[in-house]
Amino acid sequence: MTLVTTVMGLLLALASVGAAVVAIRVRSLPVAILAAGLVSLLAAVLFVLLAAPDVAMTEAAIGSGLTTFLFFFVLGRVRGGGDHD
Amino acid sequence: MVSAIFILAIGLGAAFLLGLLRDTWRGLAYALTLAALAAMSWIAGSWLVALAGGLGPVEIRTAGFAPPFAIALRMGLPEAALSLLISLTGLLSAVYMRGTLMRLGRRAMAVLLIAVMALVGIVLTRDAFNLFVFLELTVIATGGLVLLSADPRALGAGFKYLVVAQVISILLLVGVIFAYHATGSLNIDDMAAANLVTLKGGAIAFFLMFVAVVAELKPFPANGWALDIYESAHPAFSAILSAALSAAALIAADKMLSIGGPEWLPVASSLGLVSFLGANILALAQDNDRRLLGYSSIGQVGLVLVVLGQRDILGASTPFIAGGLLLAHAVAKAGFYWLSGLVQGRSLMDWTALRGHPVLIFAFVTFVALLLGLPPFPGFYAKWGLVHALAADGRYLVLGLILLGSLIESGYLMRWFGYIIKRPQVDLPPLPSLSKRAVVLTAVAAGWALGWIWGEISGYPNLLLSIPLLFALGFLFIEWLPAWVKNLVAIAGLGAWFWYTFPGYDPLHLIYAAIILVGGAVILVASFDAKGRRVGFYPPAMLMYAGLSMLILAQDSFAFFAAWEYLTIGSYFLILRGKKSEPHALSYILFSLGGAFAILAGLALGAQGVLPFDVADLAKAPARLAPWIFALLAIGFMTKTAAIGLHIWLPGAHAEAETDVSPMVSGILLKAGLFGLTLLLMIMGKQSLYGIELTYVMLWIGALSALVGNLLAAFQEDAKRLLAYSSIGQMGYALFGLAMMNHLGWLMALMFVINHYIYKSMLFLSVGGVAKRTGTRDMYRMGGLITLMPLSFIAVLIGIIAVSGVPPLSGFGGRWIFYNAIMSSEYRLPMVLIFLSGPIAFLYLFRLIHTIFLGQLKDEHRKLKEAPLWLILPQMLYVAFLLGFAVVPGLALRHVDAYISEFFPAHALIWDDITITSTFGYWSPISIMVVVGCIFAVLFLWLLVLNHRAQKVKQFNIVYSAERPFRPETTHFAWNFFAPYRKALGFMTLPLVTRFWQAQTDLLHSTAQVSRRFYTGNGQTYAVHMLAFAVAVYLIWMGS
Amino acid sequence: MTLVTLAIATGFALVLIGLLGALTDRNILRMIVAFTIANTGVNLVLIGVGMLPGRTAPILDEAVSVAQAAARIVDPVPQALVLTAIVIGLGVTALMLAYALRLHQTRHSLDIRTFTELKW
Amino acid sequence: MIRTFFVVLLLLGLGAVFAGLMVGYTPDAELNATARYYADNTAADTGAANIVTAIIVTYRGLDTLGEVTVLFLTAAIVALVLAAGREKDPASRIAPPPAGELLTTGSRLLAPLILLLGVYVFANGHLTPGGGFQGGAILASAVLLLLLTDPLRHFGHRLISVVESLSGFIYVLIGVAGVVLAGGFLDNRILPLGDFGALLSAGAIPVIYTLIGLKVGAEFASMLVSLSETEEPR
Repeated sequence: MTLVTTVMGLLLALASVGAAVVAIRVRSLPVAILAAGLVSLLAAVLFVLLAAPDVAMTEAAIGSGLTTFLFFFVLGRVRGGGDHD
Repeated sequence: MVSAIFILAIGLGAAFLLGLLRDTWRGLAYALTLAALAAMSWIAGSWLVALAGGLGPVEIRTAGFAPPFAIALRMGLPEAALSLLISLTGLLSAVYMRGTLMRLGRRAMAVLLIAVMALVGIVLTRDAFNLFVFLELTVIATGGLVLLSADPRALGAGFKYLVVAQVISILLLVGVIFAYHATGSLNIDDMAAANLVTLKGGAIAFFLMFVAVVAELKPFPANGWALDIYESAHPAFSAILSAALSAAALIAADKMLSIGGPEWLPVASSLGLVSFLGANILALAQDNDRRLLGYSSIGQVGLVLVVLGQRDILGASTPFIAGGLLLAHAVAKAGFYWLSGLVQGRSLMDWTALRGHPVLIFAFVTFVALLLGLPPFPGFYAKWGLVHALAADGRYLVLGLILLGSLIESGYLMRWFGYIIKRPQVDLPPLPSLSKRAVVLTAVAAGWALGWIWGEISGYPNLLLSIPLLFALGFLFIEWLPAWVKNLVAIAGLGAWFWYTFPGYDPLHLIYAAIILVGGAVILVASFDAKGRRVGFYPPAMLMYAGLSMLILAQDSFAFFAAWEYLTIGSYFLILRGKKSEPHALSYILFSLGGAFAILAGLALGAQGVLPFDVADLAKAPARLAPWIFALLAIGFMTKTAAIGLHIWLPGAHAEAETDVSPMVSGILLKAGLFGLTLLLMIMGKQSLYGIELTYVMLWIGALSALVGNLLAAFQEDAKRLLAYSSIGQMGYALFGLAMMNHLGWLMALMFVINHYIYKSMLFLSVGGVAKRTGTRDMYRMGGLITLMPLSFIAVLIGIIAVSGVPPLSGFGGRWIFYNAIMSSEYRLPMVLIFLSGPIAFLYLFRLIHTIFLGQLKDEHRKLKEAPLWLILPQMLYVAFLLGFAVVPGLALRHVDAYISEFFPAHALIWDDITITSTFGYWSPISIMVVVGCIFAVLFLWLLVLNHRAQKVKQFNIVYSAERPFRPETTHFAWNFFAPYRKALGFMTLPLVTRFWQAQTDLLHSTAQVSRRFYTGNGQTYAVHMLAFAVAVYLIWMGS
Repeated sequence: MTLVTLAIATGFALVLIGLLGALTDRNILRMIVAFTIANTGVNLVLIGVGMLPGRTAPILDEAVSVAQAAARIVDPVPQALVLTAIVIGLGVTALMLAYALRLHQTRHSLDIRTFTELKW
Repeated sequence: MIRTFFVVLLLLGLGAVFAGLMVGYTPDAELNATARYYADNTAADTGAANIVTAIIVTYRGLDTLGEVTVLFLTAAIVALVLAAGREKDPASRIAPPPAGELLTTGSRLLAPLILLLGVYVFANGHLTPGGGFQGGAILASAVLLLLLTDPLRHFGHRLISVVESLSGFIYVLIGVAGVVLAGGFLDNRILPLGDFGALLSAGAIPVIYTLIGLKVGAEFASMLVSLSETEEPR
């Protein structure tokens, strides 16, 4: 049990760090937003492992869900408007 | 009493209620907003009253559980005061922003309410995470309120702020959680009790929390974002930001420091000092009013942080000092920002619009005085306490830097005031909005009220309640009366005060009292000449007189210093009234304040923390410090007497002043410096520093002042400048006499005090009268006025006879004593200088008669009349007095001589009827009068005999031919009169001193210009600054 | 390495990565994205600090009775704090996004260097 | 590039600070005093089974009120910010292509279910994981779904605003009731604690959490609606 969770935790940690790096390095903004959402989602899973179900729910609903939507809303309004990429 | 939690509940509840209103019911929404803010203020105010009445601090539990299990708030005296400050600022700003709020609707009002609520929350909470929540609320509300501005650039500024706030909140959260882990509590008091910084991992956790909270103080240099907001936000919001947010952030920093313990106090002090100095230097280079005020805010907050960091020595007086500085800053800065909303342009010069609006000018002056800590405002009491504590504990570096920063701050604020009064007025009148003006005036009233409160709790007699000051302030309320009525009141006031205080003076003080009060009244006779209402003259003039008269009555150092500040400020405003006096008034006030700070530091060193401190106890100063105290005080007093090296302010200030002001600032004001020196030497005697006797140094300074002052006077073309330079020389004589430290030297100095008052006042009045009639002060533009202005001529003639010290007038008496004094002392070399400067005085004095009254009458002056009666009248009084004094000098001097004998028994004079005998000879005024009269008569007859052969020079008989002179004045025979001497002695008149001081200010300004480039305007860069600030603090902390 | 230190280390890594992005990328929207990553990292650190190895969620039910609670559950306080922090983070993000939108509307640029008209 | 290098250097410095924290950190073996108090007394004090909920709603209720206020504030400011840039005439907005029939029908069916789920989540907050914030977010997602299918749908600003404000106001009133009737601001014992574990128990917690859920849902919805009503780039 402990070993399993630790290995899972390790994988999740690596994945979230990887997703974070992708989010700040990738050229495409939508991909960056999705990657950031993924970081949040992976963190939510980690929260479950860390015995924090309340936080996990909130992070999943707000951190990865709602925030990502907000980003896309705004992205839709500014697309093509002088983005330097 | 209503629980303090209701301050928060009302703010929030009203904000939520606003959402229920229809968007169109804006009037109702606005009324609700005001009502909520008023209710919050009322609750905070009622707590303040109760707590000030002796109630202890009250803990407010939420959720019904004890901390740390639930969040606790605390309402103590500081909390109540700051809550009231915050909610009142919010209320007034809401009144001020009525138009904007009505335009933007209920949402904007809700944001404002929540911002105020959150700021009060920061003040009240005792929970670290709750502090974070309220800070975030503040950040977000700030992000919203920035948008109230009409300035489109505010949008960018708001975004920059949010970026930086993100970095701050990350640091804070990480710090809070590790602090919780280390102590098992989120309660700030628990963290402090558990000694967080000593726990494992606790120190870094504390560091993160501390640096995040300090970042909310917008410390220099990690504060570019804050300045952008100050510059672009709605002024009423900038007022909240500067007054309320600063207050809240400071109390948050204070809470952090209570956790950090003594180890972190020096860190706080250093950060505060860097902020205070850096921000004030950068403010020097600003032209935008709101940005300048922003820098000033950051500086002031830095100063309060220094105070919090010095709590280990300030102890129980910390709230009094920090509170004094903070509240003064808050009221002044809020007032300034509100005022800036009335001014329509954003350049400093656009504030010239205030000219012609005395009430607004008064508001401006009040705010400046609040900021600079001038009496009777709280900052004065606070700085006084702070400086004394620092001096007593030997923290000289902190002390010096604080005074330096204050001086820089006064530099740009006073410069700004000079612009307002003197620069060409812009064509954008201040907004007429009544409600906005009412808000500004509320701040003014609050400032004065705070002054009164701080006076009441200071433990000293309340400065605001002293009769001379009240009398001076009273003139503010009768400004609408015609000048002659006010003049009568002023003269009556001076006379009455003299009569009232007369019995209390010893002979020495009596001399000064007579000069200030009686002499002041005589000069005021000349003021009857002014027409109209002469707005802005009497309040500062009477403030100066109040300061002077309080100075000579002062027993303890506090009263003495307060009086010194009054006379400095009053005279500054007076000098600024002159036509082209702006730069001179500025250099006057800067030198004076610099000198005042030297005096303050000297007194503080002397007191060694024991307050109140009798000035006479300076004699008991510890031997290690005594010479330093002496040097500081002497420098301070010598800035007022314009000793050489500190003299560059005087010529411009005295020459450019109005006709009746010149005698006041020359004849009377300079005596304040001499009075201080007299006291100093009387109390402290001879001191030596590193083997050099300081009185000997002063002797040299006196001699050099006399020589250089006289020499410079000889080369002037401007008659009033000539008289001004001559004052430097005369003060040099007096300084020399005092520094001789013997009986005759002192007698001579006091003789100079009287003589200088009389003849300098007289000469300034007569020359001023001439200048008034001719429209110029350049002597080469005058000539031949003897027949047109005979009375002025007589006054000048008598005056220069008196100055030059030739028999028979009182000047000779002075010289006689003087030469006796020199003979009795052992300093030969400076003596030679003094002797040398005597003949030079003849050179310039001669010109006053020769160039103005003799020679050819100018064509354009043919129809001139004698100077106005009101100017002539006091001159004639002086003439009479000079003659009388010449005959019976013993009238005044006798008592002084006896008085001085108490200190210097040797070489006393023998007063035998009217003949005076010294060890070297005797002086019989009557015989001299007779002898000189005979000589004069003989010479006069001789002249009459010869005169019939004199050639009458024709108007156009000039020696130039066929050549048009390059400049017209070069044709005048009296122009550059002493050119040959200039060749020989010119090296002594090089403006070395001016260049030295100029180089200092240039250095400061170029530093400011270069370092402001640091603020690139890029929000990301600001976030990097923030991070760099945190890392730098970490590295410094690790290093120490 | 235990799960707790792993979580904290990951959290710190995310904070640093997020800050790196936020402080180097010129695009406003990408800065905001980077800040959300940093915020997630902070949340992870908070929860990690409150974790006690081998314990369960702070909810009293059949599995965890009141009497056992003190020995069985993890520290609930950081969880409560993180809940608050997440919501506040969302608030700030939304606000920054709205700002970004308006900035873009006024200047048609998302480059932070565009908005330097206030300086010095 | 110099700048990136400098930032990396600074972050290394910050990393050193964090490393210092990690070195000084050892996980507790036992709960600290505060947490232990909550573990032992939450049930008796508040009647809530979910200790996190008890802390959020009661013990640290002031934080939560602040948190709700953050959202309220954000919603208001987002509306303010965007209102400034919005064209007055909504008709001038360019209509985006209509959503597909499937999506439209699906969302109409789903929306009520999602709303119900949201209500469930916040009403049970004191018993199970989840609560007002999560439930509120779920409520908002229903609104989001409707917005996605019909971008021009006119949402009742008034309704959202009234729900938002009223729930906030009542929240404050309950807090004040705590001062008057019980031990302090936001004390949940103004209502009977009831049977431990029942839906209607734990004093005011379910009420407050419901209010929070409604409020948060309304606030998120208001933000989304504000954002969706901004004009398209020209």
